[in-house]
Amino acid sequence: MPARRPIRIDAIKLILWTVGGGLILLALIGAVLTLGQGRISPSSWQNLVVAGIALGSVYALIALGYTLVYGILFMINFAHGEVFMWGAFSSWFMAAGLNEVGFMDSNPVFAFVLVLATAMLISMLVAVLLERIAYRPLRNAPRLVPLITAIGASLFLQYTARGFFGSGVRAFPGYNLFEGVIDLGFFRIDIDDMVVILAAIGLMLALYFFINQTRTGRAMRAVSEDKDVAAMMGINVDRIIVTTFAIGGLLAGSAAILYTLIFNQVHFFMGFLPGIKAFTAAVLGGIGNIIGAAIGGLILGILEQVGPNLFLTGYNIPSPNQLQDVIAFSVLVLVLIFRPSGLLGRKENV
Amino acid sequence: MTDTTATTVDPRPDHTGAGHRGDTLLELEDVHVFYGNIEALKGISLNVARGEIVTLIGSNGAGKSTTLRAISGTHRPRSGSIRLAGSAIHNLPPHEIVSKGIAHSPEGRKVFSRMSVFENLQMGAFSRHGERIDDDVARVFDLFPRLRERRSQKAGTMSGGEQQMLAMGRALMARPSILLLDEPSMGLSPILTEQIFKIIEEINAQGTTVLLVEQNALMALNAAHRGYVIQTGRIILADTAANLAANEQVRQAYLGEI
Amino acid sequence: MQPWMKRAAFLGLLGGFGALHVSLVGMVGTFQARDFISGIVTVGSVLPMLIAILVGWRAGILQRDTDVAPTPSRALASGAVAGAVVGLVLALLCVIILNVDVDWIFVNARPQLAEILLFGQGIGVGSIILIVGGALLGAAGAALNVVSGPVARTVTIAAIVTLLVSLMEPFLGAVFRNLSLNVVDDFLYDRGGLTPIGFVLVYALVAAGVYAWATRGDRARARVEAMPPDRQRNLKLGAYGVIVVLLLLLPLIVGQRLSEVVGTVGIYVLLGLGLNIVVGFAGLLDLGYVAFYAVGAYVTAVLTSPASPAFSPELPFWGALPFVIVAAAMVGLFVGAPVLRLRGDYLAIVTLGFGEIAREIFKSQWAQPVTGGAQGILSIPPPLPFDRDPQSIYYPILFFCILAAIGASSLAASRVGRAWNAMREDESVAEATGVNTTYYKLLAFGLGAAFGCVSGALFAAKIGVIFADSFNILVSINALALIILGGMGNIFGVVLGALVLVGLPEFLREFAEYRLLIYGAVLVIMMILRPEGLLPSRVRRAELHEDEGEDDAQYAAEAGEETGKPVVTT
Amino acid sequence: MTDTMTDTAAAPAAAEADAILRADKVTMRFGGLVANKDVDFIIPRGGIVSLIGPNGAGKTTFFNQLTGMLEPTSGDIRFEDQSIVGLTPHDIVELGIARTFQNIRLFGAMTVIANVMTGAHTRMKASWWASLLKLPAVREEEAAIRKRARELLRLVGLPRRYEEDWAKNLPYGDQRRLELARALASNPKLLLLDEPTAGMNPGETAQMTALVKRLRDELDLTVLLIEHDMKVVMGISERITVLDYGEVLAEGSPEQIRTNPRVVEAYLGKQATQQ
Repeated sequence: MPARRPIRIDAIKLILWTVGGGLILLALIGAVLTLGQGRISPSSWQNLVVAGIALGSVYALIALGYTLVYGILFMINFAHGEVFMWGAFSSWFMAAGLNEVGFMDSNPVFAFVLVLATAMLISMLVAVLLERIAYRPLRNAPRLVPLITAIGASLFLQYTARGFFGSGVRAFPGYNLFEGVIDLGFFRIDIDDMVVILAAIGLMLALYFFINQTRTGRAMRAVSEDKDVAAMMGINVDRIIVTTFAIGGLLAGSAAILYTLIFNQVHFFMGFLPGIKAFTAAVLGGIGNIIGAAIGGLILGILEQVGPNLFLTGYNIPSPNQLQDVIAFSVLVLVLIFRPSGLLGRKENV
Repeated sequence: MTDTTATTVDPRPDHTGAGHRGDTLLELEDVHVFYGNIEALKGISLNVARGEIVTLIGSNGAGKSTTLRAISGTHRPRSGSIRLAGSAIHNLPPHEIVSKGIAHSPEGRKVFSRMSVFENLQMGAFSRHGERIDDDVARVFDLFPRLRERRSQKAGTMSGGEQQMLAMGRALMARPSILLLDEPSMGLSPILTEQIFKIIEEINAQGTTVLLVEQNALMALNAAHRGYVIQTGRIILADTAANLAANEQVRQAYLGEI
Repeated sequence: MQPWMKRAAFLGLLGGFGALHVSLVGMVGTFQARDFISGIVTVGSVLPMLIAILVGWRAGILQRDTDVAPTPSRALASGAVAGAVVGLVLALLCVIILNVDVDWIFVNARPQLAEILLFGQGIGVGSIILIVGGALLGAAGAALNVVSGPVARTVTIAAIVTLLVSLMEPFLGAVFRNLSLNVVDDFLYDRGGLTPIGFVLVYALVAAGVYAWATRGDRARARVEAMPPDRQRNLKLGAYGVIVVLLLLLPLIVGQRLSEVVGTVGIYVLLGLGLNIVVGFAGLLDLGYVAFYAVGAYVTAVLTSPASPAFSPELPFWGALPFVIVAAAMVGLFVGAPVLRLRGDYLAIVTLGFGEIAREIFKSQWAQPVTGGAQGILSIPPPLPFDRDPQSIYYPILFFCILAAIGASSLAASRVGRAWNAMREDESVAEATGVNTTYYKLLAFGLGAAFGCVSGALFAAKIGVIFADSFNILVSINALALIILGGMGNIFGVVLGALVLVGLPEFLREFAEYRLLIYGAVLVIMMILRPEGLLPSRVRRAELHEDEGEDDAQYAAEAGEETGKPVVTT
Repeated sequence: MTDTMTDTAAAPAAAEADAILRADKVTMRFGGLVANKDVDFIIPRGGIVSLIGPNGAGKTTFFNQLTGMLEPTSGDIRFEDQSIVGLTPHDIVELGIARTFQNIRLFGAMTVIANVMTGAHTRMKASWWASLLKLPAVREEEAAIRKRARELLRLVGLPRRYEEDWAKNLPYGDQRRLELARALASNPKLLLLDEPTAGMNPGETAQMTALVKRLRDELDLTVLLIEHDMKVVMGISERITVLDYGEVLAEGSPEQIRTNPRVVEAYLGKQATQQ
């Protein structure tokens, strides 16, 4: 006798699916309306997509920092956006100094490398200090304690930068190296956008290789599964955790340079939004998953650039770009409703 | 911190002839361990000679696992000394203790479930920088033929018994001079428990010293040369396994004979 | 070099970095404007001094990390070394500032800073003062370890209280003047700090009080505890009565200008009480609490302001209040529903997202017809039909605060509070013992939202103008910081937290710029040293002092003293 | 599968007649992994029934389906003739099923008495607004529940002085008793015990076994337990079901199980039968 049982409807689930489905439907209708109006030219769309990919690459690099740390300590390093900001700030001083002495013009490639190295180094240093001072004493504390600490550390780093360097916006001296456009006739791309995208891809490949093919990478995976047992295998857990933070910092530092290539300015508050969005990207791709972070970053970057124009213009909403963060955060909420473990995340009780 | 470097001999009658195989390999002296303010070990002293199987029996909460964790450095003792082949190890971090030759197979198996069987064995050999490990893998596969079949399977998808085998095999990959086994029979069927104990004896016969913690006191005393009874953080009895198994109080308390 | 000296030098170096930080971040320079003891020490130079004392104190605790026998002379020497290193680091900073042009990087690294740090002397004499002074202060700090416990406590507490009394000059001075006690004001205060005589007097009084309590406090407490229960209750009721009377008279005591500040503190108390239900009781870390505050403010503004574009005729404040509460419940459900299944840290980020969404929408041109967009909404009427007078708005705020405090405390002690606690401890076990966790999460969000919305409504009515940008994440962080400082789950803790984190900076204008920096440091330090807050609730203390992880909790159970009866007797 | 049918058929028909809980072809899949396959299971009212099998045999998975923490992929579970599939855990507690956990899960930072009172949550009526206003009815209910919680603590043998202690500070054995008291506070008809004697020495185990029997008699309970200790299982149970690889391997009285050749071969081993 086949067992029969009544169908039960979960009211909450029903509401969520209605709201979520409704939002997606609205977005789709908006897109159709927008495209029907045809107010935005194909080349503008193309520019938006390229800009989105470039921005997305930056988000992806920051997202990797969240994902790596989360994979090992199961904590959201809320201050990671500030690690990024410190990298950007410090590199501004290097760039400004080099510019002052004329080195930027005389030897642009070497100058760029120096600026990049400064950003990566300082970001790494901040990340490592953060771990050592703020997080290590709380290794075994209940879950919310390190998160609150991270919020505190984030504020501290932000306002330290404000106190040290002032609250103004500083414009980044540009590199002549990456000026210009590649024009293939049917496709145009700014060289700096292309540098951003290629650099991000290269860094991500290097990281992927590192995690999967090296002894330290394997140790990182072991620590992420069980710290106690990893120690029993002869792994120096503290060192692996510091290494993880250091790698996250390096990537955030490089992201900072790529970000300044796009936006050309630094500011003490510049880490907050990219940080939150990169976290969103990490969740979107499945936190703890490296490829997921990359994909999540790209999707978010493109959505942010293309989304407001595509979904909102059709409804004749004034200045749709004001709402681009609303779209980014709505995506976060939608992902967590429909796929709490992210696109590539492993099934986990989120 | 008080440093007790005096070489006092354990006053307890544990060198009772028959069980004593060789020179002392591992020696704990007056080890105190705390969890917060709670004293979990209240001065444990014991020793293990080269080539022996020594078992530590006692009820849950007596401090058996804590003793093993103190030895492998995963929970540092507040005072007392632990020596391996004469040199103090109680101030070393766990990863250095492993490379000195102590491997710990933890309670509840704790295999790396997202890694393959082979990768788990690789992790076991982590402390041996860059050496070739093929021979050791082959040796583990000989001991546990089941693992050879599952070489590239993810460890998390295996049954409890297979995971226990993997945990033991992983610990052996460090080529330890002494193997700490925590509750290898936990959650296994009686039939598998018997198999595991046979393998423990085989490992020992191949030259590895074993310190075994078990709930299943009967099986443990059958396999071991000597045993210690631990209760509320103190060692209350130490004798040869045969004598312990014959001891009236032990029979009542741990073998369940009333 | 001896190991303990190395350690002292290392601690000194850490302290030196701290001193560098407060100097470069600009705190030393800004606080130079305020006197601690008028004509003698400014608050700006007290900061590095405090660091030297602190480092000296820590260096004086020898036995914790070294094998050295902790003799008094060695402790003092250790403290002196550490303090001297702090001075040395600052002296080096001055040398650099005076010789190299670094203010294009560190905006505060100007010669003025060096002048302050060197007490107006030249680099040579100044450096010697710095190093010797540092050593003396470090030794003084170390001396706290040498003298007996009650004495050390008395000295320390009296020093802290005196510093606070000095810092609160704008507040206390205004109170004295308001009560026509100008004599006291003139006697105690001068140029924004204590007079030398005032300093000695305050210090002596506080020290005497603390010492008396330290030596005889137990006896007093024992006497109260020995009383019959009904007398104890009377005593308690009497104490509450005095507090209530004081609260009612507060605006008259502090005067017009400070009532404004007291009102702000009250609004944050209300906000904290609401967030405390969500975070402290139910364990749901909500970083988007500002959304409720914003909704409350906007609903009030739209319904009551004649300048609001969307809604007329205007309602009075009390007429709008029911709508505010309905809106609160709806927003609470709207935020609560999607996050029901999320684990703690995800919940935090998603709620943060909600907060940002709310602000951006309120601010956008799209919502301008309702919310006024970036221009905000003006001329919101006050709740009581008088002028916009901080002394009269105080009473509605007080009313809601007391209501919320009583409500929250009776919920905490009920079936509902237990269900929340259980949920926070272990959600799936709570569910398995019969707690409908979905319902209780939504309830927590709903009630939290109601408190937050009312708080927002009062805020709107109090200042009369609202802009979307006043509702940024910092409001959420503010509220979170104050319940953490005070002690999560504890109602008095919320009040204390609001007084310290919201009240103090208001009295101390110079702080304003560094408020968030200090919050950040407070959050980190509290989490590391005292995660349960200043006034912890019993439950939270137990929970947060699980310094061993889950695994170890199990092993800790192993260590239970009387596990079973002795089964074998030797 | 056919073999198990014969074993089940051997079960006395009387037990079928008054079953408090009946599982019908319960199957649970996690992705490709089958944790339970076509499990048929009956608990007679007032009985003490055990579920045994090696780790990973699907015992805990099955348990979790009875308590609503998992929903079976297919099949039905009926408690007092009402299907409980798809109900939430708290609904099921309200219907009268309570449980304990294998690795003791108390509300560690709540007091002992608050733990038990939380157990009585479903038996209380105070709504949030009544609690907010502290209505007299709420106070009465609180007092009554507190009294009942004290009785339960006495019943499981926890001394009065523990009442205001944090649950996590209790000794191991007493934590197990407290967990039992918390489960009993919901006035269950069916009590599910997940390895109640895990980690106890033989003396404590004997006490716990006696306590379970006494509770069954005094409180009119039906008890289902998962156990590893064969001595406990054989000593306490009236019926035993053996799970292996997610399927029912055998079912019957302790004597039938002890002598069942398939159980001996797959689970008990020869040594066990010789004892």
